[in-house]
Amino acid sequence: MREITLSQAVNEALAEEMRRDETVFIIGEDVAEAGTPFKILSGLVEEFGTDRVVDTPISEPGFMGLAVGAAMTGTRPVVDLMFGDFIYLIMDQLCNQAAKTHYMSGGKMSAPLVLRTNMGATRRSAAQHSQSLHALVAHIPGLKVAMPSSAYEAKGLMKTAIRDNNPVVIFEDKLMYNDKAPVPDEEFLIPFGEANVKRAGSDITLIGTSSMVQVCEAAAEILAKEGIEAEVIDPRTIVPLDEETLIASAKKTSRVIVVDEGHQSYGITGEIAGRINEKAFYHLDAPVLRMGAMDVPVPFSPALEDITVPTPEGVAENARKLMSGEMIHAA
Amino acid sequence: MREITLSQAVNEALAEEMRRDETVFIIGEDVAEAGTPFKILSGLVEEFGTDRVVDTPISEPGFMGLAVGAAMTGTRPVVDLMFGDFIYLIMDQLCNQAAKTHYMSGGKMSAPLVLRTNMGATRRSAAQHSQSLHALVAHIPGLKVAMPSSAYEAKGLMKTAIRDNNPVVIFEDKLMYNDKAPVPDEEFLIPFGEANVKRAGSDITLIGTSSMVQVCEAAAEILAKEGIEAEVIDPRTIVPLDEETLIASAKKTSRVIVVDEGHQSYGITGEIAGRINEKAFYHLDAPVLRMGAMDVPVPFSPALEDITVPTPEGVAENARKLMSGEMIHAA
Amino acid sequence: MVKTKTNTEDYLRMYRQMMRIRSFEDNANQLYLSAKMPGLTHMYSGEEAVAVGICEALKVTDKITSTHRGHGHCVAKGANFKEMFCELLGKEQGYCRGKGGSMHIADQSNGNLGANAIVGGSMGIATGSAFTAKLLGKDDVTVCFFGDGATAQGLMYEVMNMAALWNLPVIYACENNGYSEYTKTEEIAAGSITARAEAFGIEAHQIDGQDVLAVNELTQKLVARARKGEGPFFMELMTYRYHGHHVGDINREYYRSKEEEKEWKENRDPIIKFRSWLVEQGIASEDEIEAMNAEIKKDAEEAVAYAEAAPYPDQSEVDMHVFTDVKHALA
Amino acid sequence: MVKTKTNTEDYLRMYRQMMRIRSFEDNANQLYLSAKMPGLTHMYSGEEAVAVGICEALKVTDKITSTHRGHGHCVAKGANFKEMFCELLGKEQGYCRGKGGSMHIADQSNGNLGANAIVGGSMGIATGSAFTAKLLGKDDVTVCFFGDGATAQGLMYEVMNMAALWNLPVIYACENNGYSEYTKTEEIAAGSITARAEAFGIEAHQIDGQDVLAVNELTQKLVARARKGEGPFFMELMTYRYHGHHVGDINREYYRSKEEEKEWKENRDPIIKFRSWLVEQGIASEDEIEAMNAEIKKDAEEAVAYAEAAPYPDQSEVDMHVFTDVKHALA
Ligand SMILES: Cc1ncc(C[n+]2csc(CCOP(=O)(O)OP(=O)(O)O)c2C)c(N)n1
Ligand SMILES: Cc1ncc(C[n+]2csc(CCOP(=O)(O)OP(=O)(O)O)c2C)c(N)n1
Ligand SMILES: [Mg+2]
Ligand SMILES: [Mg+2]
Repeated sequence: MREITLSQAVNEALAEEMRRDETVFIIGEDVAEAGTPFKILSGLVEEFGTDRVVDTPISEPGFMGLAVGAAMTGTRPVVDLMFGDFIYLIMDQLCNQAAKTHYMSGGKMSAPLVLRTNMGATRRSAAQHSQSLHALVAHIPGLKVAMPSSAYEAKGLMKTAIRDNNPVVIFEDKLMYNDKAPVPDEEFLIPFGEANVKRAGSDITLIGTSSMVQVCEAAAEILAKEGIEAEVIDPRTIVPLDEETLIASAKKTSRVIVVDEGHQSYGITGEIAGRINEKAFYHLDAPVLRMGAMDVPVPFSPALEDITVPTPEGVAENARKLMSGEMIHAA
Repeated sequence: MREITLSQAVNEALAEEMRRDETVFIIGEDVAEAGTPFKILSGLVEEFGTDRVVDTPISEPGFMGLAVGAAMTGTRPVVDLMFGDFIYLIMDQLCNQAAKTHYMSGGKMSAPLVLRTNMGATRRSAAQHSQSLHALVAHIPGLKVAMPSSAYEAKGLMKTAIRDNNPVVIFEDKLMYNDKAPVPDEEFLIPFGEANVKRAGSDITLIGTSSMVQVCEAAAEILAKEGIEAEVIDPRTIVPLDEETLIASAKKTSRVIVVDEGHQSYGITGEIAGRINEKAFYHLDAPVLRMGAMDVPVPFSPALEDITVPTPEGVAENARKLMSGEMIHAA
Repeated sequence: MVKTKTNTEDYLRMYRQMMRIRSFEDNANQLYLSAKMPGLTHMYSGEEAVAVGICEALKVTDKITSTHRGHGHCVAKGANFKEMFCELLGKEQGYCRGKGGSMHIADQSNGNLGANAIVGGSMGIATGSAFTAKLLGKDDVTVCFFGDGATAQGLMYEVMNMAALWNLPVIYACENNGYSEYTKTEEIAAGSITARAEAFGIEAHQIDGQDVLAVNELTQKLVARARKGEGPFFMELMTYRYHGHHVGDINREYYRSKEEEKEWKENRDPIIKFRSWLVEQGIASEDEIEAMNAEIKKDAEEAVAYAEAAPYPDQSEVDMHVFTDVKHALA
Repeated sequence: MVKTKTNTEDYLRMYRQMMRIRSFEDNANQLYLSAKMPGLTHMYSGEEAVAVGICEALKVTDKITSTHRGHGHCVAKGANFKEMFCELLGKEQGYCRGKGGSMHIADQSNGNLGANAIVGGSMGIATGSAFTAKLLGKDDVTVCFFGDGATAQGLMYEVMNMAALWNLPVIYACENNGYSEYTKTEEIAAGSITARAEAFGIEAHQIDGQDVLAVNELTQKLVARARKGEGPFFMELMTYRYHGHHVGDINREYYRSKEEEKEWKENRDPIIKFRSWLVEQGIASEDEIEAMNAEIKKDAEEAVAYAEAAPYPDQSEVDMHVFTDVKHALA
């Protein structure tokens, strides 16, 4: 199968959906001629014109609000939020308006829009351009949240998101934009709420989101050399969450680590671990371990930044401890 | 001891701290003559004048940002955010600016401010005036988060918050403003990070935040009649979190329910349950159960709203199940 | 006053619609005072000429966005009493199945995209609705209603900028009733409201909001021009609210005088003024008007009775409409 | 040009400061091109007369807030090369101990409250700093630097309104360099920028930002008036950035022409212009100027060498400075 980058995958997904449905449009800063600072959208304005690839002023709350109104009245906006860190600016329009439109209207109105944004540290972009803030939106009823882990997922989830009649937030890891993966030539969609078992294993379950899937796979490689067979699972969407697959794996392996790049405290690992603990408790040989990013703002200095996020070695080390029955964290 | 309402407690705390430190000021909508729509601040403008009790235009991001700058330059703002639901509007100033100032400056600057806001449903205020959004800010490193459960805590935590050199967010339950509790005449402070064991018990631990402490206490009453002795714990601050007390209790009782009024999914119960599961796992007879508000926008209709939040009966019922060894949720 | 419609029917409909709003509000207020209405509500009485003058210049497919003070807009855009009262009481037959309530009432069948409990919260939505019209080549115009207080929300400037850059068919209608909550407009708005719009290159008009014909005439002109792509426009409509900020705001002498209220009610009432004009012009006799009033009153009372007797939504609805594609989100 | 300071020293310091900025940026750019600098940075070259003209009218205790393009402001407000380069390289001796980096560089000892990576993010902070001065009765003035692109952020209008209502001693300094990222200002800013400030009753001036004396003269006047409580003020300074949006933005013909760049660099360079004036006026000879330039160049190169050799912060610093009162947040 041909290999394309995650950027190209997103670009293809958007182009295909824009061809299929002329109510789809893209809105955000420097999305047209510039094709975004990450050059993800290159070529789209040439094909679809500036009516459908719309450069905005630097008004995140404004264009997010505009997208909500546009979605409510018959179009399908794809909002481009240049950095995930700017999500704080649009929370009201996203969470008070878009997320609640369908419910507050008793099912009569809806806001079918996609918010495309990113996440991920270790790019030396410092505290306001490096955050992974998916936990904030996953908490709000009415929003779906997708976290693609490769070009393949980036394409399939984006196409599904655009066709979904609800507001969907997609977090792309900005460090993976140039990473290649096999992506079919033919059209495909990835349904929401279906986790992907990336690697089968019987000793321990490693659940990773976004780029942490790769971290888990690398950890699994390390562990395999030591005779530990790790199962690696990518939930792909955290809302809806495919509890069933996660719990089945937990019951099978009886040991679980959840790895995510958001801050650990009050982040998404708590929910995933919580559900597994609740529903697979009597099958577990050890507590579900959680590994998130450190609870510190992302430091600029390379000497500090790299140690704030989970690594394959760190995951492998914790896996070993769990396997050896060590009571990690136990006082 | 005299009893005063939670409103009065907040009012007293502010008045005392404003007398003690003239750099303390209050800023928000209709805080002066009107004393807020909840009439919490009545009398303060008369004592401290409009320079220190500052009515603003309806510009939440603006006055939150102003408070950050004021705090950075030598004052101690207490920001009044009329409804907790408006926190979405100020997330950038709170989370990108205030929370990160100290860290990004390598410890050279700080933003000692208090954000006073509220939470709580069942007031028929519908989806945009009823949310309990403390999970969003608890996730952001650099912010402390307090959740008073009575007039006593409201006073003691507020005074501590004002003296703290970090940004602190306080969520008051708007349904408790008129609830009375004993509050000493003498000055007192409640340190952050110290949970309060409201009721001792040996059979099961009920951890509740804000008004859910009362719900847990009421559940404990019901259970006591049935011979089940519940321990009720109020963490008082969720950042910092007094893990030690919670874990010690979990080890003692071996059964835990965490009750909170935020939406359950990706809310704070996941973190609290996660830490207990990790650190008391081998002492637990059952998984830590989590009870949050339903994962739905808050409906207006009284027929629907009341069933979205945890109740004493619901907590007692789950406690009974845990006690009887029923494998709740277990597939 | 200027004759803008030669059609008697049009004049009578304007009168009728103003009277229907007044009547609706009298009943809503009564429901509150007799503790039959859950929560609070904000009365539109006194401002009828604004909503009616504007909405009578619109087609059914034209859109409006409304505010927390939204009953007037809803009636003026064509809504029925029964569904409205049902909504205010949280009943299943309400426009939003009781899930929205007064602050979220919407009637998408008549182009009312909904009230909004976030001050200024619908400015993006209105602008987005106009964006849809432009993108899809429809000639629909959107009117964005908001209060003087909402001019303090930064969102307004963000969306006005985009609307101006892209010539969107949107009319920003600022209902300047002199107050936001308990604060006079001059205390929270520096400079000039119309100049703010003009600074973005938007044609702005200040107009007497108590004169339904003047409002209607201006709106007709602006709507016609907006349909041709000459938008956006801005209107500042000088008006007054007769009741408190909300129904519970009874003692208001501390922020405005009884004399001021009396002056507006007695000498500037939009309904009284228009009624005398109708009689003077021989368009309707006093008897005809009284008959109309009586009929409206009866309609309103019947609708109230209907709504009081109507059933609440079934509790199973609580997790419906969270997502469009999931019947019960929590099942 | 108008003579605004009769003091030779002042003129020479202005020249020196402009030259220091240019020299700093040349070295920073070089560090990037030779892959020695982590992440990206935004060059201030071309805009020196703005920062210097303004900051030379300020006292040390006056405050400024800066932007993502902040090196110029930092130097102009009095910072040292060594601590600045150390910060850019993430070293422990940096102004922020390497935690902030280029986009968060701050120097509170000289009143620089910091660069900001959120466009417009510091407008609230600047206004709050001015609020502090007023509340505490200090005569400090705060200057808020921001770009033309930042005028699209709603926050600006919110804080200008409050500053105008309360006569705060703040000067909003809009550096209009014709572009925000890859977009021309006229494509993202409708109407007139100065008119927007005027609409809030704020005195606004548009001025040639390449003329350091003109900038300095105007600023001196406005600062003096602001100290007396006659603020706020607004300045739109017409300027140009010589480099790309950031150091990596090399091929920029698609959004601006080489001719345009050449015209500004050759005919409107603030340093060349001021240098000839100094020579013409007999304030400095060519030789003296060359000597000054050489000295500055040497300083900068030494500082770079120093910073390159300087140590990174110890990894144990990673969880320091999250909170003021906790040495290690994760210990
Ligand atoms: C963002 C936000 N801030 C504050 C409030 C509380 N609030 C509700 S109505 C109101 C006053 C609004 O004034 P105005 O816009 O003039 O409308 P009016 O009530 O006069 O019709 C305020 C402050 C809110 N609902 N939303
Ligand atoms: C809120 C926010 N939106 C977008 C960005 C990305 N961004 C960084 S600089 C910039 C352009 C800023 O333009 P302007 O304010 O004119 O400043 P200039 O770069 O021209 O100095 C943009 C869009 C950001 N950092 N913050
Ligand atoms: Mg008003
Ligand atoms: Mg610019």
